[in-house]
Amino acid sequence: MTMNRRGVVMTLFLITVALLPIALVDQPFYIGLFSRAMILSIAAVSLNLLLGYGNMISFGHAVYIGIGAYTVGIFAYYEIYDGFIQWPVGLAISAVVALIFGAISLRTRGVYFIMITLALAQMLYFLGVSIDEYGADDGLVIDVRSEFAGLIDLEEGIAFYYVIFFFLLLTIFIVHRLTNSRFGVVVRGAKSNEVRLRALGFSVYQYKLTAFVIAGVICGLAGLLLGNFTNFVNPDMMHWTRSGELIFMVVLGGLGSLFGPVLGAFVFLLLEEILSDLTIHWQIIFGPFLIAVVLFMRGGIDSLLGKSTDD
Amino acid sequence: MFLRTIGAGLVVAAMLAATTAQAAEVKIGFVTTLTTPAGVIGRDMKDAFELGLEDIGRKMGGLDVKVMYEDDGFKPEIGKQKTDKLVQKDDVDFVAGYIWSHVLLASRKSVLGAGKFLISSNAGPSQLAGKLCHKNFFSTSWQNDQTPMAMGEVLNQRGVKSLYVIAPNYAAGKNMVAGVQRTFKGKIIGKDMTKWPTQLDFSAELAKARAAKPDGVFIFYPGKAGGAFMKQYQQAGLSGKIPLYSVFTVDSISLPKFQKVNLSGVMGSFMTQFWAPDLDTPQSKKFVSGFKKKYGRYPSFYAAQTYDTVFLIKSAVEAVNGDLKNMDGMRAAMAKANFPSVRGPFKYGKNHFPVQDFYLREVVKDSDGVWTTAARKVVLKDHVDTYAKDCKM
Amino acid sequence: MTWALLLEQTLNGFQLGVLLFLLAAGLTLVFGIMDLVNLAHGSLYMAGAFFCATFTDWTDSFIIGVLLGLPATLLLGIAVEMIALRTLYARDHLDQVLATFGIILFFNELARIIWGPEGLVIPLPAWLDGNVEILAGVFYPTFRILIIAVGLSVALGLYVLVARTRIGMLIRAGASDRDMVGALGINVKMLFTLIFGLGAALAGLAGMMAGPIIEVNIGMGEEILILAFVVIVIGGIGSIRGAFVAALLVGLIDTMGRSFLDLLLKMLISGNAAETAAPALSAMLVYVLMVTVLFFRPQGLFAPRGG
Amino acid sequence: MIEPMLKVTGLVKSFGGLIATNDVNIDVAPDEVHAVIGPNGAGKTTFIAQIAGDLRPDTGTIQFAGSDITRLATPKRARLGLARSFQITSIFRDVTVEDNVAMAVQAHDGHSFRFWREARRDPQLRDPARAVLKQVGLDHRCDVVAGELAHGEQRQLELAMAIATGPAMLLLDEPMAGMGAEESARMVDLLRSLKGNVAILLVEHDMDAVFALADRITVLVRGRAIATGEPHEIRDDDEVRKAYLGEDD
Repeated sequence: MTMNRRGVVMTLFLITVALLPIALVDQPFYIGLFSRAMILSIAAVSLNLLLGYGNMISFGHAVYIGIGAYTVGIFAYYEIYDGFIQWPVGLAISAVVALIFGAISLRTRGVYFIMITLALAQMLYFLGVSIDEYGADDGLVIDVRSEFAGLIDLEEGIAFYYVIFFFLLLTIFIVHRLTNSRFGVVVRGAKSNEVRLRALGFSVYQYKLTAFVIAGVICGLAGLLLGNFTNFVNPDMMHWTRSGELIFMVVLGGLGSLFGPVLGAFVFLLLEEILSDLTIHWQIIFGPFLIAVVLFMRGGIDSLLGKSTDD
Repeated sequence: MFLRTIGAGLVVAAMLAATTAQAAEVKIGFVTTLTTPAGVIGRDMKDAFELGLEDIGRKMGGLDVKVMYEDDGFKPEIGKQKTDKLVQKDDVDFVAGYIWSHVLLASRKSVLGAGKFLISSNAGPSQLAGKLCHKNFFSTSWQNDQTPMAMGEVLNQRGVKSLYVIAPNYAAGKNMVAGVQRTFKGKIIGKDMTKWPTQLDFSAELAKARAAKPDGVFIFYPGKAGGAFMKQYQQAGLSGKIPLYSVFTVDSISLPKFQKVNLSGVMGSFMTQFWAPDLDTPQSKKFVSGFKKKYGRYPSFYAAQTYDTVFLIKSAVEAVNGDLKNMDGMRAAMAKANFPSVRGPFKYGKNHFPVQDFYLREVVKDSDGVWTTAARKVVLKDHVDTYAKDCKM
Repeated sequence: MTWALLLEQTLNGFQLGVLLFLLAAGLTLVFGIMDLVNLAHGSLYMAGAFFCATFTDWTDSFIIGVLLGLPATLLLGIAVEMIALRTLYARDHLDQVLATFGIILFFNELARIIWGPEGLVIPLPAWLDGNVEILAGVFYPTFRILIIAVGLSVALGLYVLVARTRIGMLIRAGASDRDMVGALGINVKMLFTLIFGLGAALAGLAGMMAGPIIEVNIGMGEEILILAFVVIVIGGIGSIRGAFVAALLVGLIDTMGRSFLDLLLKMLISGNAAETAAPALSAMLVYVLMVTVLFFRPQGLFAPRGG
Repeated sequence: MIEPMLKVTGLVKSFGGLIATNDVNIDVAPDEVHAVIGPNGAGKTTFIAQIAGDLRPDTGTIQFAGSDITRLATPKRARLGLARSFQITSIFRDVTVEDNVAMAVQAHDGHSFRFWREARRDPQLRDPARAVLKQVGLDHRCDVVAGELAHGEQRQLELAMAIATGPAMLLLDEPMAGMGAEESARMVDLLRSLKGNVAILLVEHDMDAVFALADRITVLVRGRAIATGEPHEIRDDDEVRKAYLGEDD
């Protein structure tokens, strides 16, 4: 990638994020805020794989955040804190659930797809609300964060920050490679012209399903991180409105752009934090802002950085 | 453009960092729900906290009091983030408030882990009363199970043999049902756990309750669902036929609305509570009249608990003469419950939940014709919650 | 279980069904004809309820409250369409979802500022507030009977409108082939605004019918909106008939689940497990229904557009 | 006689009361250009859709390269070597010309579950793509975004994509539609150059092109195949003249 305006901005952005803990060494609140923003960025980047590249408008993506977080929570409930157990299991469950949900929902398209993904996610939400053993809607307290044989201490805010930062970079890199691979070319083709793709001989369903599972696993990773970060998990994390927020982050940042969802997640969270401090009626500003973004800022924040060169 | 935003953020952050760390004041963070439909509860709490501060001249132990209110948006994650902000950025000495169990559970570690005091003005999840109890955590309300346990006793006393239970299917709802089951000696002949918080139409459940012909119906519906339930109970023609026993459903927030639509069925219905607006204690009288004068309405129990929160904190700060570094001193002072409470004198249990009386309350008209609740008698005396025994403190 | 209870629960299911139909009819038309995913439909439901509550308060009459509330919601709907939604027709669904979600936030907050956070109540006149004996020993709330009557009348009215009138012809044509309407030389903009206004008024009517039962609250729209979407997706987008059938289906299944699922489960599994599972299952039931229908018919039951 | 590449037997498809395809039998030899003509509404598009797999026939069978594909999904037919162009140009408009053809090469190549290596730098895709583009005369437009091509070029690109899948048979739905005379002539030349190497089923309105290219012609009227034969036979067929040639175009 040549250093165009977008490249410069993104590099500076990443350097800023990387150096933030040094600048804010006695401001753990901001480190926490940015940690959360990075975690949701990972989720948003994974959702972008579906929305932006594959034209699959999933309205249930937050479910994988819930799965990841619940994995940590349930293991912690049984006092198993080993991350080498927790994390692979969390990712595996995310993959299995995504495989099942994807297999069912990808039979439909358009709004039917939106609604079926929402419905499937709501089922898990209600499941979470109903299981008393795991706190029902009160959720589970995660008092001990995942342990990695002493290699890294997630209880340490700044160390955790850099772990999240690492996974964010890794996610971006993976999605970058993926979308430019042979596989990615097919998935993007499905967004552009699915009929043509089928006529060429691609069984689009398989490719979409694979993308759906990959996105689910990455989002499950975000869930593992979020559960650890929040020290808590409850079904709210899977509610459809949370999936809606993720969608908004992606669109705000720029559909189908590599870094867009990261910017979207950061702006969304900062805006939420700043506006809600300003007035309890902050949603009367936030609502029209949403509308304005859709109407006047097609392509999201990413489009402000010039024409897309991601292809 | 975005970089500029980030840059500006960093500058602001740096400035904020510079302005912290001066301690001529008591800083209190107050987390409640100010947006969403539940914001009406948060408003009552905020109003009560403000009233309490005015009543003490906004001073505690010679220090000025500074309060920062934060809205949790009814979401655990947001509640935690706001709590983090209060603890880490604003460096408050006390964090109080919390309507919802899940918000409190999510925020708990942020406060206690930082060595600050956490005071719940409402939420009372069993975890915090039992296994997760903490030396720096105090409640000015009750543990979830206690109020329905009192109701179970009421049902026994009133000779109810068969009971139909309707409550929302979430943690607090299940706690309430478990609580009433713990003391009720009759038979529960039917139980419906409804979808929460979205279900507001109870036609199917009411039809089942009617068909079951119980001696009484027990419900728990806080907030707007309570209004909906009471209305439908009357429309279905059940008021007056099957006595209705409720907890946390009929309160000063819902009663004005009931009165407006002349929901006469609610008159004379029974509930249990640790407090009532007509309770004959000096602090309660002062609080209720002050609240009515300032805000023109009856305070809810949420408000009463919050009012107590102010005085609990004040007792701690005064005990150490404003030396906010003296955590041990403040903790010891609070554990004595040595402050004027709306509920009268009480003690703290070892889990720092109040050991207190619970009253049977009835909906009545006051001298001005306004619908309110009145305490009838003590049902449970100096009641210790069930989970205190699990608290290793 | 007695027959009387079964009858009563059937009526309850019916009542929920027609209420959902009032909401879903407008939603499916707007969706089918303008291809607009309008999440803000729930805001119109809320607006109708708030208007009705306010007018009822001013005039002391629920009936006048409804009669004034209907045109008010209609006008609000038309205003929303002309100001915000018109430009969204050409956009993809994602844009529409977000922009209309923004409208929800805006209206919720506006309602909070105007009416306060505690919500409103709608008092009913005495003749509607009680209940009647529909069969020996079976009492049913009068107002719920009214809801059923209103819902069925609207369904009949819509049927006549769609099947027998010129506007109805255009609506049908629009639902099956959008471009055709333009080709007929119709003022499409006008037609769209009109249809949207109609849908808004129906949503408002649903809010007015629900208001006296559940109270009028901020955010009441979103909760039922998802159900309405489930209905139109099951019914097939753009199909009024589908919306009607699906609404009744959802209403009945939801009510029956709440009524009898615990009994059913207790026959299969232990009492304790049944008590935990029944509420969870009944909460999921409509979603299970939708997923099942879409699994076998990915276009819903009555999709107007073939293939 | 050699085995036909495509053999359609007794194909019937109706929509409600309307019979769009009425007992059609057709076969295409491996080296043959077989044209299907007919007036508007004759059911040509429906016919093509059934062969491509977009529509399921009510009755009848479709055999391709010796196997029965009547119930096979579109992508599987494509993988057996049935490539097509659409009546309305169907390309990936937002990527370059070369990317379009590379995707077709990839479809033929069959290794699409590769997640890591960058597809754009894969010589196994790019080299064949350029070769095909050269063959159709678009090699000078490789790096242009496909949506920005002229109409005629887009049709050429679509044909290039079909060729790049290494097909045994091309299914061409009005490839000359909307083209100027010069563009048509170039397309005819291009198709002629393919003739003999691949079976072609050609649906076309441009009669000059049809008679220039086709080995055999089938005339479809109201869903029925009323005649099949060599161009001169069709030209002289009274029934065809009456039903079609005299009236249309």
